[in-house]
Amino acid sequence: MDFDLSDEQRLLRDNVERLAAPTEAKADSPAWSRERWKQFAELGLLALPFAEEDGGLGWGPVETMIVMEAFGKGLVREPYLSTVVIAGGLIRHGCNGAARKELAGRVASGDLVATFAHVEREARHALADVALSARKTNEGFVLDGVKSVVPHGDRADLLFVSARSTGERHEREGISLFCVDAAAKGVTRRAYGLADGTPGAEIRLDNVVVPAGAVVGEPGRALPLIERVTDEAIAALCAEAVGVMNEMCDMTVSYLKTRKQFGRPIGAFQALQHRAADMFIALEQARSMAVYATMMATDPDPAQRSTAVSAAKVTIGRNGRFIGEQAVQLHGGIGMTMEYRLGAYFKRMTAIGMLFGDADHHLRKVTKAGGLELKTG
Amino acid sequence: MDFDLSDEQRLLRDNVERLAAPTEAKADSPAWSRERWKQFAELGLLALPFAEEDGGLGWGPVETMIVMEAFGKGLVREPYLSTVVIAGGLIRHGCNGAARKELAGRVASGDLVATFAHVEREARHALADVALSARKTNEGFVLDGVKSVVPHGDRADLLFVSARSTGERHEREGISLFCVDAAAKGVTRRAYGLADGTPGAEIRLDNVVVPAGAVVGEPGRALPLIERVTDEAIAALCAEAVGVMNEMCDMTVSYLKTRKQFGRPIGAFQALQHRAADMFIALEQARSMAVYATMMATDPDPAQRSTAVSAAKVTIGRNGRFIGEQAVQLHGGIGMTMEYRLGAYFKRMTAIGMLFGDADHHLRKVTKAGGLELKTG
Amino acid sequence: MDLRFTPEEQNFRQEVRSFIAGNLDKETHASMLAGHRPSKEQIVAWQRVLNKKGWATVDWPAEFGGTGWNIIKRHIFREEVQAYPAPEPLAFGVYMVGPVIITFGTEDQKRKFLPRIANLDDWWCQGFSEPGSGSDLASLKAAARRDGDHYIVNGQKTWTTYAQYADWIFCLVRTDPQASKPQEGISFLLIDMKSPGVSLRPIVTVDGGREINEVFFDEVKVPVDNLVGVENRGWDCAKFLLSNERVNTARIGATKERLRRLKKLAAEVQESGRPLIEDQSFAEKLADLEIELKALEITQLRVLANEHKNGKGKPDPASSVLKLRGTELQQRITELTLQAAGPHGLVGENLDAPPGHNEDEIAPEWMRLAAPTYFNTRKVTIYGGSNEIQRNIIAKQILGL
Amino acid sequence: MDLRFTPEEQNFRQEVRSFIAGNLDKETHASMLAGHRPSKEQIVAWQRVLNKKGWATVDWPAEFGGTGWNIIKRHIFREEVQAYPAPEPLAFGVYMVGPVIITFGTEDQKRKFLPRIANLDDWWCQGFSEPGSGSDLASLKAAARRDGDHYIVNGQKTWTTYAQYADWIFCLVRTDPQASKPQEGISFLLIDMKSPGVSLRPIVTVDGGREINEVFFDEVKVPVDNLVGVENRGWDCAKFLLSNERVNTARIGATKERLRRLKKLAAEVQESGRPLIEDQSFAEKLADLEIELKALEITQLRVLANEHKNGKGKPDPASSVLKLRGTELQQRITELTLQAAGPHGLVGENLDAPPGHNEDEIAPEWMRLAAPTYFNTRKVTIYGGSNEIQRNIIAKQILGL
Repeated sequence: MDFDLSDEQRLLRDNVERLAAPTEAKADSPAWSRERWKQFAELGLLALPFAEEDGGLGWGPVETMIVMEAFGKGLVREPYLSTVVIAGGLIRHGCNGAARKELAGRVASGDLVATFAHVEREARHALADVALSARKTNEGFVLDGVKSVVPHGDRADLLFVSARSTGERHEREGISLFCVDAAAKGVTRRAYGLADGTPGAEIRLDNVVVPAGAVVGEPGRALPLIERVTDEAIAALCAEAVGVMNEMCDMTVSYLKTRKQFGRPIGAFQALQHRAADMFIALEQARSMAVYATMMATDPDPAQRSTAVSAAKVTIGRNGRFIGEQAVQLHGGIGMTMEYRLGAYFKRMTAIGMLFGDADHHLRKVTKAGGLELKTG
Repeated sequence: MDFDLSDEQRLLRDNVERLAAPTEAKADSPAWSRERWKQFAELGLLALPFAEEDGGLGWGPVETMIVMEAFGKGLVREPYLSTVVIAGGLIRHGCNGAARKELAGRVASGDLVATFAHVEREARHALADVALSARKTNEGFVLDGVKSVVPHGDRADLLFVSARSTGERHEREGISLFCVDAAAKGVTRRAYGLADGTPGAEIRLDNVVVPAGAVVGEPGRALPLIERVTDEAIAALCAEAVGVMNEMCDMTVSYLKTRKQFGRPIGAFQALQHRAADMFIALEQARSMAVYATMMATDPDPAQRSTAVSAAKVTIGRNGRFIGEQAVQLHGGIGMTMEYRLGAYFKRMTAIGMLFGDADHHLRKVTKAGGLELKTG
Repeated sequence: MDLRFTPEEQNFRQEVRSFIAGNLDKETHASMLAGHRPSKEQIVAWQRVLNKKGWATVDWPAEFGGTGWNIIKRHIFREEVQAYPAPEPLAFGVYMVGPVIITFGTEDQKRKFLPRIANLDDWWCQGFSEPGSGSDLASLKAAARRDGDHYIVNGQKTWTTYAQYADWIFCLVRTDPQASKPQEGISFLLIDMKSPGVSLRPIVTVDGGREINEVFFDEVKVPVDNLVGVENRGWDCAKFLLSNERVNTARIGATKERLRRLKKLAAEVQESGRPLIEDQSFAEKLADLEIELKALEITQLRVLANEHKNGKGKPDPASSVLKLRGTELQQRITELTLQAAGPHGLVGENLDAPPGHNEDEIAPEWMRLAAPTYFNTRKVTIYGGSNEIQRNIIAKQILGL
Repeated sequence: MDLRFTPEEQNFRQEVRSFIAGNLDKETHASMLAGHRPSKEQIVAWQRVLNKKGWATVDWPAEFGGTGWNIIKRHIFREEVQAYPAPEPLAFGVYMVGPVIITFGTEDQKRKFLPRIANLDDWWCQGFSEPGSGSDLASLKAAARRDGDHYIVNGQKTWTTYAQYADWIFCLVRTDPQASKPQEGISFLLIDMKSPGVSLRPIVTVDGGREINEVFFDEVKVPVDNLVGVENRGWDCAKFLLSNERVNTARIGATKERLRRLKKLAAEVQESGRPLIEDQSFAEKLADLEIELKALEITQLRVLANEHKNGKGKPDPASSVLKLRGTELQQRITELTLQAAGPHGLVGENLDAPPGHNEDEIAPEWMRLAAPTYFNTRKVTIYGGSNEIQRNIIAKQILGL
């Protein structure tokens, strides 16, 4: 066991933090730029998780954690999670041979923005609840249905779409995963801003024809792949959350030191000091669980992996809400305004809490799994 | 709607508060005295809920609330709840004619201490979980089994014993209620102090023969009666709890004003002020729910009555625990000692929280009932 | 002591409910049910309906247009309006400046302003907070100097709700900078928003809505007749007003309505084929809220009964309990509503978007409003004296710490 | 960064576990499993077993009998002892006064005391708190005046755990009443409990147990050789000791063991024919605790790793997080255990009752111990610097407020 970063990891962290440093300007503009995306590519960030044989850096979850935490601190809006972590994960674990290498290369170069279109209108957080239909034809499949709340679905070039090729809604078997060109005939998308200002879209597939080669992984058996990548995504999201919480705590502490009421900095009031202490505790506990999720996201046992990641999401969801709400409360009115950057962080934290299932959803998962291992060691 | 006490009620409150005023001595000695019990009788407290035709005062739940709150403040250990509220309730709602009048008279005079022996070893909080057997004979019944955690079961003269005359454990039907002389052949009891220092006992009935006339209410259909009286008991317990919480809050506030650390009273520290404010809020909310339980405990609709009383027990259980724990915490070490009276209140509050089901048990009940009515009015 | 509503009280409740049902504009009702704030026009129209009936200012003394109802009836009336839901009479006029004018104002002020407040001919807004004076209200800097028959006002107010609609603003201004205590040099002034030198800057809140504003005063001339009460004694008016506000911010009727709606929605939303409300953990959270709300409702009745007994104008510090718990429950419901919305709660929307607009196919309106409403409702524990300030009040004024 | 235990670490864990299993007295183990505190005799016997193996003082520097294990191994060792559960080495000696003597003491003191601490030949207790000095430790009044080769000590200490067993007490005493700051006139003295003038008064706690005492000093002669560190600089020793204590009071291994046991009990206890653990709400509370505990475990490893990196003797203020959350979790488990006990949790019992005595038929031992353990565990958020003091430390030393 070893908590130290290697020299390489330290360098990575410093570089990313510099690139992602929060600026006043950024909090106001939720848009992201292809320009900065190219900078990420130049730094190698977009190649980070891919195997060296596929042209990547072959780095692992710890490096992803480092990047995501810095992105959280800087409120980075670029589609890193969607494209590199999630689509990247589907590519790494789902695609074979030449296809994998080709897609990895296009992501790494910054040419390809990809996202995962999975959530459906009625599904809530249940990953197996897939109704979008995949009808088999001689040449391949015809996809028909609607996906919603697709992060960065507005501008993504490539969509990974989950669909039901056999079986009933809710069944674990019968889900297939497809790689679909966003410009394909029959794909329409309706862009809107998500609650935290990041871009999203509803994506409609009207009899979209895809070749047999568009299937990712095993047809009808995509759920384990989806679960695996979702767990990796949650671990990365936990790291982003820690960055967001960290920044909110820092903002709050410095506001407490500068804002004066009743003739002294409000940070001199003990009740507010204790609140700040509770925020700090919540942050440290969240940080520990993000580390835990990072460590467990690649665990070979899917049950252990999922339970651990869910446990982290519980902590992140709760502590993130606590820190966000208290940060707004301690700032008072100013914390409620668009002009001050705290609000954007608070909204991002709220969105993170909802993405891939809220704290209660994951607590239920942990409970159903019989809890966390209490064995020592 | 009217929150004012009548002149008579005010007089009652003043009298009982005087009689039950907490003294340093009392907190140390959990025992109760027949002497004080006689004083209660003289003041009419033991005749309070019985009908005038039965020699009682014909007073209602509001008067019981007044008495119980004062008893809570004074940490009264006499068996008022067991004898007057619970046994009294079984007598009032379960016994007929001459038997009712006779028992009411004996309770009112202070000659008879009675209690309800209901809980069994495996039953936890489920009222219908009765296994103690009542075997029908030509002359009456033979009772066989064990009741445990019987409050004041050590010295009670008369026992109301629930037993199963037909059906299986857990079934609502088949439960009968018996009036059993504690001195009857085959009754043995083992006295012990409950966790809060009040007396309790395990009571064993080995083939205890009772006449047919010992049945209270309808044979095999005693559960609704038991539920009704239990709800009345919970309402009374809620009032006692308010008295206990009130006293803990008062003790804590005055400790905060007198205890000095860092050169000033610890009540000058804002974090502790806010804690005390939260205790006050918890107390006021609990007081409101005790009033609500009092109002609803005699509601003719059993479902509404039970749900409302359970809701009150949830609040009492949670807020009582919060106030008790914080009172100990704010007192520091001294709050942990037997020498200081806070500890006895804290323990009583803990016991109240457990009696008749804890907060979670009652929250589950409210939830299963579909919640509280949200209709206005 | 009898805690049941009397048959007369129950009849009265029915009467109020029927009146609202028969007179409230359907569109207003539908829009509020969906979770939208009523628009200016909707608020004005409804208050005029109420005023015509004599119900716009039920808490005022009968001589000024109050109904003379006792405390219980007034409670029932307010609860019914909130729970229907219908717009409430504009608080800044009816609950804030109106009672201040009645209690501290001159006969002229009463004649001039009260009927127009009741009929919402004048839209009022509140000029208390300043950028440097939030919780520490008495440190305010906006100043008025006497110049003949006028005060000349300079300074800035902030967090002014609906200033963009307002005809008048009531302000705390410093009239004696030399006063020995900061509370002592403050006066309570009524200022016409059309006066030269008054300007606004909107503040957009995190939910994307435009509710609040900064208000600037640059050499604004205010007739001395617009002083309420005694010069330099405006703090008395402020304390009186703030204590009223605490009772109002509990909004128990409105919370009941939101909770009832949430319960209904949670029965409709499904996860893996099972309604959300059948999840024990979620159902227990709802039951918990209902219990807390019941406790607060009775606490409110107790506070009101107490105020009634102790006579008017004597603010009960226990009203801080109502403000604290009431606002916490409001927030809690928005959190659970957001949770109920699930992933589609991410389909955020501007709270000021017109109701029922065409995003409906992406997600139902209530889901789209869940996140912005959650964001917006963070304000309730901040304004009207933050909940930290309320805890100070309880500790100091009730517990004597 | 690699957060997995290495195979070597896992082997080490096995080695520790096997050693405990093979050497711990069965009766001691059974009694602790049931929820009893180990007796004096059990603690002494086990620490001597550990000492023989060289494991009584694993955190001490190797030259004084430490094992030289790295931070991870020491963590594993402590966790295994707590989780088995086995008695821990007596904290007052091994974790408190021992490290103080090692860091601040003379060669003579080290030679004289350390081996006897390791072997528990001397039972130590702690003389810090006084009736008037709890959170405000520096206001202590017990005084020592110099008289030739001796100090003469007068005053009173309180909350002294197990003073009734103690051979020695380490005390903070005031040696310079004229010092400009209260912290500056304090010294750290070692006092033989058999010295004339030392007397005890037991304090019975709410759980009915006798753990703590008042200790009185009446003209007690203490050789100046028993001063640790510099006269009037005892505060340095105290700060050093308190910071160590914060890390120790987290007791994560022990909490794991209690939680694992509670889970087992909740699977056995039934209500209406259904095991308690199948109640979603109770099961979620357990899962919640497990998650909190996991987070704290990793936080503890991070704090330890950090201390390791920054060098010893530099207390990490983040240890306050461990104390705070660790003690809160300990309390939470006793609450849930009491809840699991149900009505039979009312069958209270004195915590010091002998294990397995004959009340078994009334209710199982764990149910009888549930209430007194809940009562007793209230102490953990009070002692070792109350949790309010820990929040002050975080706010001031970490956040700079």
